[in-house]
Amino acid sequence: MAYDLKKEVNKKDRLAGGHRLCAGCGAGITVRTVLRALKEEDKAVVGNATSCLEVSTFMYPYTAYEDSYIHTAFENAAATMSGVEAAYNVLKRKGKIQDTFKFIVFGGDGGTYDIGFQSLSGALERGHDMVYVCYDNEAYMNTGIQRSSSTPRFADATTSPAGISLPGKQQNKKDLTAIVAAHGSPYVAQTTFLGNMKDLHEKAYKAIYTPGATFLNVLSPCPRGWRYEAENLPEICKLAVETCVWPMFEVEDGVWRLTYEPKKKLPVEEFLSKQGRFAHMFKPGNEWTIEETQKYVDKKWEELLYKCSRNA
Amino acid sequence: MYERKRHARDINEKSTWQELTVGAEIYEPATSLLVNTGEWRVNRPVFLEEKCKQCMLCFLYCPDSSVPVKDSKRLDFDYMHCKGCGICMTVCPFDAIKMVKEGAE
Amino acid sequence: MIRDRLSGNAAVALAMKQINPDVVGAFPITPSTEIPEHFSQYVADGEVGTEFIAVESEHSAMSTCIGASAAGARAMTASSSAGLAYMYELLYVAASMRLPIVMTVANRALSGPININNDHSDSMGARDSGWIQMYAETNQEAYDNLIQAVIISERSRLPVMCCQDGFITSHGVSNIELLEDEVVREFVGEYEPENYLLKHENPLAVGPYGTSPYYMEVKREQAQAMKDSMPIILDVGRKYAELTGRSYKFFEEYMMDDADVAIVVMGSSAGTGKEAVDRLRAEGQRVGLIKLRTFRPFPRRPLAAAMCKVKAVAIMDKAESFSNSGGPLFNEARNSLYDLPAKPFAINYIYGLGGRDIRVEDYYNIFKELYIVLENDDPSDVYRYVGVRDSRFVDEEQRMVKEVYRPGAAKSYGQNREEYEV
Amino acid sequence: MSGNNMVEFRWHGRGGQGAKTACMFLAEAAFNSGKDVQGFPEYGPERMGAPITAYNRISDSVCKVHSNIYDPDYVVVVDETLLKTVNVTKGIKPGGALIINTHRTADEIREQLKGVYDGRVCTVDAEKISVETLGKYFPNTPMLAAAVKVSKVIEEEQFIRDMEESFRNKFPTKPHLVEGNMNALKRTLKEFDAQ
Repeated sequence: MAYDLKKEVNKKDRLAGGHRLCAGCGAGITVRTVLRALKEEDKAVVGNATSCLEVSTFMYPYTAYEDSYIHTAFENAAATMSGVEAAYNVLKRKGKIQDTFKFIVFGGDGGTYDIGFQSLSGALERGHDMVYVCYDNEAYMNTGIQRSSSTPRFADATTSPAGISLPGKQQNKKDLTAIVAAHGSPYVAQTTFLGNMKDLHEKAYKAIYTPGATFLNVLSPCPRGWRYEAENLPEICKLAVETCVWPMFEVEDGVWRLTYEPKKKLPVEEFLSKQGRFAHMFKPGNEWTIEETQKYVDKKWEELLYKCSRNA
Repeated sequence: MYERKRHARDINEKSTWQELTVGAEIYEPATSLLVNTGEWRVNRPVFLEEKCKQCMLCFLYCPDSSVPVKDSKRLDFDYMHCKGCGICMTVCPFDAIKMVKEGAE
Repeated sequence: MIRDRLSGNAAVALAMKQINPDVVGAFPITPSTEIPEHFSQYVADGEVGTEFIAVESEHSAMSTCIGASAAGARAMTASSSAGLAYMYELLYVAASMRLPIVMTVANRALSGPININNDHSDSMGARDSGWIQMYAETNQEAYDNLIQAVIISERSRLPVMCCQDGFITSHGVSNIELLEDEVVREFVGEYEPENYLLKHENPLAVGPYGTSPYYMEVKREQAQAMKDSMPIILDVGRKYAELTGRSYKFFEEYMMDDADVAIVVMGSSAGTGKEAVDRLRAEGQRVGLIKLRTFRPFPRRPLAAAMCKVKAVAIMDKAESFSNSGGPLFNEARNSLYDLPAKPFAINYIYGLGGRDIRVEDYYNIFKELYIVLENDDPSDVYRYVGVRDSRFVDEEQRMVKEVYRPGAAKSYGQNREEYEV
Repeated sequence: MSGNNMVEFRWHGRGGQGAKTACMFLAEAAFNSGKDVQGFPEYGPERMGAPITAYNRISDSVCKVHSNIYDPDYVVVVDETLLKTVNVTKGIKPGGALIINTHRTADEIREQLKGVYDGRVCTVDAEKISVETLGKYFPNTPMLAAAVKVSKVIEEEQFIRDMEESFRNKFPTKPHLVEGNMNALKRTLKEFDAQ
């Protein structure tokens, strides 16, 4: 499936305008791009964990979706879609429906890394034919930027504030993509917005059309929570990738593969310095926090290179 | 018997409980298009067609699906839904989009 | 009609097999565990066309049922106690989405302390979640209610909880009359929702954010659905009676025609109460019993009508609500009596918590107390317990209240302000 | 308490000995003979080896009562060591009987229960019978047969026919167990003296 941008852009947008996401919200870009990877002839049911995305894209009586949509609660999006997928299988068997449906769940890091983790793990283990997409903006943005297990170490969040004795969050980010891969899911990938979206598009297509429970972790910047000017989103994403803070890779049937390798790995400051949530790290006396972050990013990057080399 | 409304366009904050859809369901697509989020805009993107090379990055990065495309060519902005975030301006390699204060010419 | 003997769980699982739902999502919990066990065997043996989802928790069990039901499938589940409690959040969601999910419950006490035996604290905790609730006295009723629930649920667009008493009927084997599979399949028919996620003609979006200008209207509409389910329940009961000869309404009146004193009770304990009524009637006492079947919708007016001639009534709660004002059934049943021109005395008895047995003798004692209330023309303390060891009055058997007259307020109660102070 | 023509049984055994199974078999057999029945164990978190109680109500009319049984017509004790720890004879009706699995004689049991219970005692050497017929210690089948013989709630010929059916259903793949259990059943009915 080659990525033919000229063709893709002619597809009808499956996420309509008029939703109430913040100006410049990364979630909107994630949803549009993932749904664009659907074949035009296929129908979809979009599932959603309670989140910014949910309260913004379906505020009665206004749905932003071209496709069917279901939201039930915060912690159970994967289980809810498991039921939809099971219904599809039986109704198809009974000949009650002819259309081909694809099942795509969107959850934030709160609904995916944290409160929805049990439900996600259960659905992955049962292997329902669906895609779970985490739009990861590294904190509970919907309720006002509280820390999540996805929030990186030292980030300033409203429940892990930078103070006189503590420089922001004390724990490192949970490596959810690796945890999902450990479930033995047939396709797991990590990505964000880069260049002409080829990487995200192709991963979304593979995730949607690989049978079984697949997973996409998409870094989706939040201008309000990360404290940068909304228009700088493309640069923030690029720096996350070029510093290896957010590596782009995929795990296909247990085979790990880098999908983008920076020509020259940039120092983490490049990424951190552009965001208010890390501002305190640049105050005199806090140099060690940047060193620690660099060490951790290097370690995780080496781990990833090792995993990928083993399959080469 | 009271008439139940079937379309989002007929449902508003004056609708009675008898008129709302059962279970707060909506059974038509993309009703959010009825909402004018263009009102949120402080800065407004201006499309300079002559500079545009149709690379489509503005279309791809728009969170509000406000860059209409026809036959692989982008058209002028959908100002009813564009919130003026400015991402299209920064992502454009050809300076084909400039941001101006809303209301300014 | 097939004559058989089954445990309540086996009967319910068999009813599920006969209904042959599209999706069952369930997680085992005592004492309802046998239901998913039996049902997954039906699946393994190819006796049903159901997608059985063995989820990782009750929370996910209800979530899968909601997803499946919204998608256009007939969805069912089973649970008890803590499992039901773990579902609470989603019970409200299912009801507000107006999804016809049917759940069979083997009632069990809630922790703590942890206890696996029967009382109604689990489903009573869910009484305001917007689900229709039906309670069964016997295995037969558990079976009959579940089959009717499918249609009641789909016609009213409300989820239905079919309760039976954990272990007492769920594990007790007794006689039962079963319908043939085809008869049940024809009775429940096919589920044909108007809109569903997988519909070809149009998409469906469910579970919106409801802003204040809409939320209250949505709730009012939901409240109407519960009112409107009353005639549906009666109609389905009538049709079921034509099929089986067993008729079902909101409650059963037992020897109520000329009853001076009566008992209102739900579930298996009603049978024990009927035995007490039989024996006291044989001694010439005019006693009766009302067995409530539907707690939601609560049949306020019919129940008041049924009690309009009695002089004193004991309302039995197999659940505490720690309200300082009696159990949930007491508060709703007594509320029904308020509209009567001649109100009977209404006394609450909390009984049977965590599997505490209630015997025919306990009912004798309760009737005795009702007569004393009439004699004294004084309800005294209306919030009472039966079958609890109480240092103030225990007899040698250490289980029954000896001192039947409860020293409480005098007749003057309510006439001077001080009476209210405590 | 029991209504007209109702016969009530209380079973005492230890978890794992099959007292509950025997109770369920009795319900099934009585059901097959056209009775209205109840068979229910008392449930708790007890595990293997702990004392357990199970109950039967058998009647020609509907069994309405859903409480436990406090004054049974018959008490069946599957494990005689329970005599020391559980008040098994509590509430036995006049004219009822204690049916107990033991090597000892009825007189020896009466001696042990002096002052506690002076009613009818029927003894069965269920261990001997089950070991000789099943090759293993499964006391529940002989005790079931004894319960039927003493109480006469079911006509014996029919009881034998029904149980063969029931055992076939319980052990579909183990015909030797069906045969062994049937031998245990018949032998108890033949040898056991209901006194």
